[in-house]
Amino acid sequence: MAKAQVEAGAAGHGAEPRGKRTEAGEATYLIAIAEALWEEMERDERVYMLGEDIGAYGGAFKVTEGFIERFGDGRVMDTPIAEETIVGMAVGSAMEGMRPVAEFQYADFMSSGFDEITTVLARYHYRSGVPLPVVLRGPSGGGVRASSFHSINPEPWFAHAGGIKVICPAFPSDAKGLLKSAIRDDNPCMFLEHKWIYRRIKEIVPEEPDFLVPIGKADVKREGSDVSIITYGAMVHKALEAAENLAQRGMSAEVVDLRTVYPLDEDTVLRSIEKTSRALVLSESYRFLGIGAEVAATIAEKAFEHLDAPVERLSPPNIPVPFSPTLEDAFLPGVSDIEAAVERLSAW
Amino acid sequence: MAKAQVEAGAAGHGAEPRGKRTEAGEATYLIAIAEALWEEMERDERVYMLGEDIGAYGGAFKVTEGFIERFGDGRVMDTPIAEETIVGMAVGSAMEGMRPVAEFQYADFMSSGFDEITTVLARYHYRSGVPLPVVLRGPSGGGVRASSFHSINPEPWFAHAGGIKVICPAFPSDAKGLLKSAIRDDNPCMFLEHKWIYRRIKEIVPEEPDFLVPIGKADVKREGSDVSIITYGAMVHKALEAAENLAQRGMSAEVVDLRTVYPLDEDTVLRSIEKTSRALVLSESYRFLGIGAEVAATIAEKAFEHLDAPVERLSPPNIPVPFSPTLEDAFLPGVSDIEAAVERLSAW
Amino acid sequence: MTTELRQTDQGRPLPDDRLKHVLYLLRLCRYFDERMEALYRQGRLPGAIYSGRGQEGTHVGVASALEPDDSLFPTHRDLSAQLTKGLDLNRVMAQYWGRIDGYLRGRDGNSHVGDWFGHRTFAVISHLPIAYPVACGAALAYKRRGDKRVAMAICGDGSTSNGRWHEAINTSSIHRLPVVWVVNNNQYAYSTPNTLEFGVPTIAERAAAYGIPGVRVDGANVLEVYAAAKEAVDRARSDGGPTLIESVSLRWRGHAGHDPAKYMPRELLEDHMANKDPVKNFETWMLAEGIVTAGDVEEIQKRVEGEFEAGFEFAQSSPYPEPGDVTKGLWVEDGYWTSEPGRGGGTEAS
Amino acid sequence: MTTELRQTDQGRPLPDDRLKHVLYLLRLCRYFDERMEALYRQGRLPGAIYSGRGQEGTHVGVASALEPDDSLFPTHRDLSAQLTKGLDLNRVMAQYWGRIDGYLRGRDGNSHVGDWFGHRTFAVISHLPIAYPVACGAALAYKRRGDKRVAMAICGDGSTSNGRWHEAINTSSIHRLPVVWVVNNNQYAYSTPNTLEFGVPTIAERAAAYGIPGVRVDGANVLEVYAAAKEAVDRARSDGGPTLIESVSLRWRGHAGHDPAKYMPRELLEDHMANKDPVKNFETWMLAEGIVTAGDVEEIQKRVEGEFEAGFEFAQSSPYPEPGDVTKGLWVEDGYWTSEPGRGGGTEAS
Ligand SMILES: Cc1ncc(C[n+]2csc(CCOP(=O)(O)OP(=O)(O)O)c2C)c(N)n1
Ligand SMILES: Cc1ncc(C[n+]2csc(CCOP(=O)(O)OP(=O)(O)O)c2C)c(N)n1
Ligand SMILES: [Mg+2]
Ligand SMILES: [Mg+2]
Repeated sequence: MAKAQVEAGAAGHGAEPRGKRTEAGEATYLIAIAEALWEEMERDERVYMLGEDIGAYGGAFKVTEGFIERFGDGRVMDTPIAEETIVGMAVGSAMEGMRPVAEFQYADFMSSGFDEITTVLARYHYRSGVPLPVVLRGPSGGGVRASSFHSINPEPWFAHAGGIKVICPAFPSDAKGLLKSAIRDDNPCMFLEHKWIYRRIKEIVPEEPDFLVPIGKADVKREGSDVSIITYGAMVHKALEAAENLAQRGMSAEVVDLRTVYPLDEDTVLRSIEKTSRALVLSESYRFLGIGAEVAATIAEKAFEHLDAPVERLSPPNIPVPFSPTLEDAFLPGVSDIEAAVERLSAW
Repeated sequence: MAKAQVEAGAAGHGAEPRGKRTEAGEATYLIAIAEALWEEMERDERVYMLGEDIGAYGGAFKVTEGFIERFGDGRVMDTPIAEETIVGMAVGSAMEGMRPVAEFQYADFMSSGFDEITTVLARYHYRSGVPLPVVLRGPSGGGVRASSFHSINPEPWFAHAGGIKVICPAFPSDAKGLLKSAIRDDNPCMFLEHKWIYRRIKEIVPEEPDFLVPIGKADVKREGSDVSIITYGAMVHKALEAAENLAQRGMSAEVVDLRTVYPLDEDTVLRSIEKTSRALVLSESYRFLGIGAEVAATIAEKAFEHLDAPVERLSPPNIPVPFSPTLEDAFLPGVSDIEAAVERLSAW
Repeated sequence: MTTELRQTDQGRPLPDDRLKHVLYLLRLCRYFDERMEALYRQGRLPGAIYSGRGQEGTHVGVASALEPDDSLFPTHRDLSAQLTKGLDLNRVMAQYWGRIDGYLRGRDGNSHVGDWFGHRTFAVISHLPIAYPVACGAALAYKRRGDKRVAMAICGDGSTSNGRWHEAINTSSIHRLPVVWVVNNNQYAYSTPNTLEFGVPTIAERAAAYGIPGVRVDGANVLEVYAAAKEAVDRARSDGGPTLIESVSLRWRGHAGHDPAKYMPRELLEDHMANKDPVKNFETWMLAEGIVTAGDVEEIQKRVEGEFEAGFEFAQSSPYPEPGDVTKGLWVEDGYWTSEPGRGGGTEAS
Repeated sequence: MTTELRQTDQGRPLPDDRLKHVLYLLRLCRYFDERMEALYRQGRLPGAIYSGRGQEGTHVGVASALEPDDSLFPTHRDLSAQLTKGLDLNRVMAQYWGRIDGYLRGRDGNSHVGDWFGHRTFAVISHLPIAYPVACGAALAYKRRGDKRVAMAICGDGSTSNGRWHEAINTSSIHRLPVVWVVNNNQYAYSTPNTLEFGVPTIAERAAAYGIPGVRVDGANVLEVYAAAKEAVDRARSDGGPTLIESVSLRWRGHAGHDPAKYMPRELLEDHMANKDPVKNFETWMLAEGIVTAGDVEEIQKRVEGEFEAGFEFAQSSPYPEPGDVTKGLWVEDGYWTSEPGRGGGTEAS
């Protein structure tokens, strides 16, 4: 089980240069991501980055601060506001043997590059055999009062595209190890960083240059016996908090962190259900055809005999993420919603 | 239960002018769609059409043949190859009180207008209260040897957008009544025509100008007692064929045609499961996060106590639709696959 | 297809009372911008701010050329244009604080505001420049119905690199739609300078690629901006088709409240603040022309400050939306937007 | 930034053997196009066909200017350019019939072909012009690595209305990428004429909006096309940045096999077929220059017909893909594309 700590302050927007770990050696999720990028850029000169304002400015969230000074504008490329072309350029350069990592200023703007992502990037290898080692990364998710166009969880759209691995880490170590794996992977990968986590969560993160976390493997972040909470991203932290509260009341919830939402690690999920016989599928993506739909359907299909209660889904309604605190709080699943759902399931 | 007949010949690409019913009064699915458009254009002058080659040419599938002669190029507007702008124009004109019906040459090219569809069209009313009576229509689906870029089932992407009703009719009458409802609806609607059905299926279609089929209501196309097959689009016809074959062998399958995939008619689905206790969810969209995932998850969540077997999903794998007949046949669920699945479920 | 830097029009293109209104708007937008930034820095303003300071000449100038029935499709940077179009400051400020009396009932924040039913402004969407094609559609409706109305869309220099910009202008040119395309060239897209956005000296000259007139104006001169916009609006209204207007200024502040804009050369900024201040320029002219006295200006400033205070109070005392309403109004048939909204209990700050 | 209609270059821009090869290619592409249409009409060819007839001057001309290492990003209409780049007719035809020996192993059909590892051609994707941005990326790789290589992308006139067209050209201009942008202006996009696609007389003049050279050439004259392409390729190769080439011709057939193209004025087509036939034009010139004799031409034609027959036979006798392989090769680690493919049983027609 990973050790994590929730910072008191809000995420804010201030700069925080790469590599600034705490004295104890802890790294935030953001720093862990910057480290992964830095190390892979050092390791393999085919790796380069492109995106809006990632150069001198260091990126909207300052993930790439300091990179252009070290690697130059040939490998840290500021692009125009042209997302279709950012993706297309990544693809074309990958076809010629480079290993692009494209930053989207917000994951929301991945919809502006949707056609190149789903029509070219996701399908090209299946049709023609040309490997496309492309990583698309960007900050996703809500909870930071950024409203509809800066809070999206686009993972269901891209997980349905077929040919792109979709990664949604919740912890700094996982983020670092998975991003390094994604950059080394010969297939297209989408790496969705959760902006609520960026500066809130820190932990001791491995420093070995070959520290990798495998893509497509879930991780049990807390063992439990009564109910399995299957989740990913920021919701992992909500689930862990709920599990802690539930433990005080004598209930034992297991928290499975998917880490990769596509391909899905069915084995780990099913093993957990075999143990607990009860599943709460928790996802920050909209309920209708959100990641939870696939997880719930898979459990229903493959763990039917083990289930002692219906598979329950907890996720936001199918509406744009609203701005006002009262609305966003009502929109997002909260810790108490999770506790209530676990209690309902336990009572079945 | 709807009466339908499968034509012998292939779909082909030849022109077939609007309104050409058979002597017995039967209309193909394509003719039924053309009738709906024509009648609504006649009824309400705010209704207009825009799209590529829909004017003098009559559209790639000849759905709008004859329209420009009757309604003029002010109401039948040929656009440049600019899908983002087709959608944007539809939105802007709807904001000013018009009722646009935009044709995509193939539903595949909806991904080229994805951002305007999901970011503007799907969210604008929730945020601002401005009604957007926009219909986006286009030919979807495979089985006609048209390969990856002319065979897509994009409904999961758009059903996950939240603010767009997504309609996938299987029969001429449903197509006509649902398209008329969509044009009269004050919300954005996506109307996905299945190109395999266009000229293959015909039936007697009502001629009353106010013949409407409600959006969001499923329809039981064949009653049965052993297993429910929940499906939509071209797969309805495969399911009916399978059900017929199964009946010969003494098995009774119920076929539920969703007709609208979002919002989902949970009541009709759940009623069917209550009756049969066994669910086969059949969908032409990719398995992973395809429409089947949502249907299966819903059944697992809300009909748990009624289930005597796991909810089984049958759908194509998450790969681009391949061209070669051997591959496309292996890709698409076939009648025998459906029969085998029903038999598996019955044996549980 | 003229592309020229217009000289300041020394005549009086508008009646004096309208000129005074322009001065009021410039002062209002400037004051609003400064005060909101101060509140943001004090941690008293939630969400984001996108300063339009230094670009008021562009925003007030172009929007002043529109009639009430004309529509405006702005971006995050263009709140001053929306205020010019007539939006109520109280409701705008209620939006910033996420309150139910905001134009979008708390569903969106900051300058992502709009008032379609009232002042015909499109509720801003972040994705750039996603409202350009939508403006085409409004213009199409006017043209088809023979309405003598015009749509105007604004976006920034950086947004011109995006495909939608090209598609919308191209389509408007083919169908000679009554639309005015404005580019607020404030020389930066976030941290990205013009040279990394396009490979030509000016944006206005790109109008030639669409067979429409293109004009480049000095955003520091609100009258020059207004004159160009008026000509374009008149042309569109009389079925003369679209126009592209590039108005050049500088973004005086960072991209958003959190950005110190260290990438911007100090001298450039200082030059603009000293010599290209659209508010000061216009005020000086108004005083020189004797249209206003120093006393009038003071009065205007007082009015502006009063309105800001009132707006602030209004926003603070407006309740939050009812949490239970969060799912309402996705569909028209929910009736949420045609009924009184639920007002969710107490306020935070007042 | 020249935009001019080039005169036929009466000199010999290529050695005779290469000129003969050009004639062979023109004849091959023409014959292929005619025979495939005939097979389609007889119901003997599955899927779709997109005729490039009448545009061989454009396709053979531009692709002849590329070196083997240069990359080509074509569309559905540009098979002749891919054949010029060197694709094997046998494997192309196996693709049309959905067989395992097609370049894409039966996974795609018709002209949606490509041979990246061999002849550096991008496997065509329908969405227009989706390969333009991808060509930017290949060119970026060349530039970053200092490779003296060039990327060339082709699309049609109608595709220039799309946002991707603008984005890609704009980006290539900013970064002076070694890329050549070709527009095959065959005067129609499906049924849509130029006048409904853009509001300017020529596409080449739009190059000015990107600060790059634009040139308009006569697609009926393969040498003129070649000369313009060669100049552009050389410029790109020597770090001179991108060029836009508009090559004007006419689409002689319908958009695809099913389209009788009734919307096209008869006289326009007749004029082009009589006077602007790029194959006939070049052949006449070759005969007049004495580079080939009538006998040589006959021999070329024989060779072409023989190759077509052989391709047809090859395609018919190539097996279908193994149905069980349908899910393989989505991921690189499947190893499907680096191993021998399963060959699924008997053939249909032979
Ligand atoms: C499609 C898209 N990509 C990225 C962004 C993120 N973004 C917000 S504002 C901005 C810069 C915009 O520059 P410009 O168009 O010049 O407008 P300005 O902010 O200078 O007024 C960027 C990149 C966006 N809003 N939309
Ligand atoms: C984004 C997109 N929209 C629509 C289509 C459907 N479509 C295929 S070819 C074509 C016409 C293309 O015209 P043009 O670019 O002139 O090329 P041509 O076929 O004349 O060579 C259209 C609209 C498409 N392929 N891609
Ligand atoms: Mg700017
Ligand atoms: Mg064309």
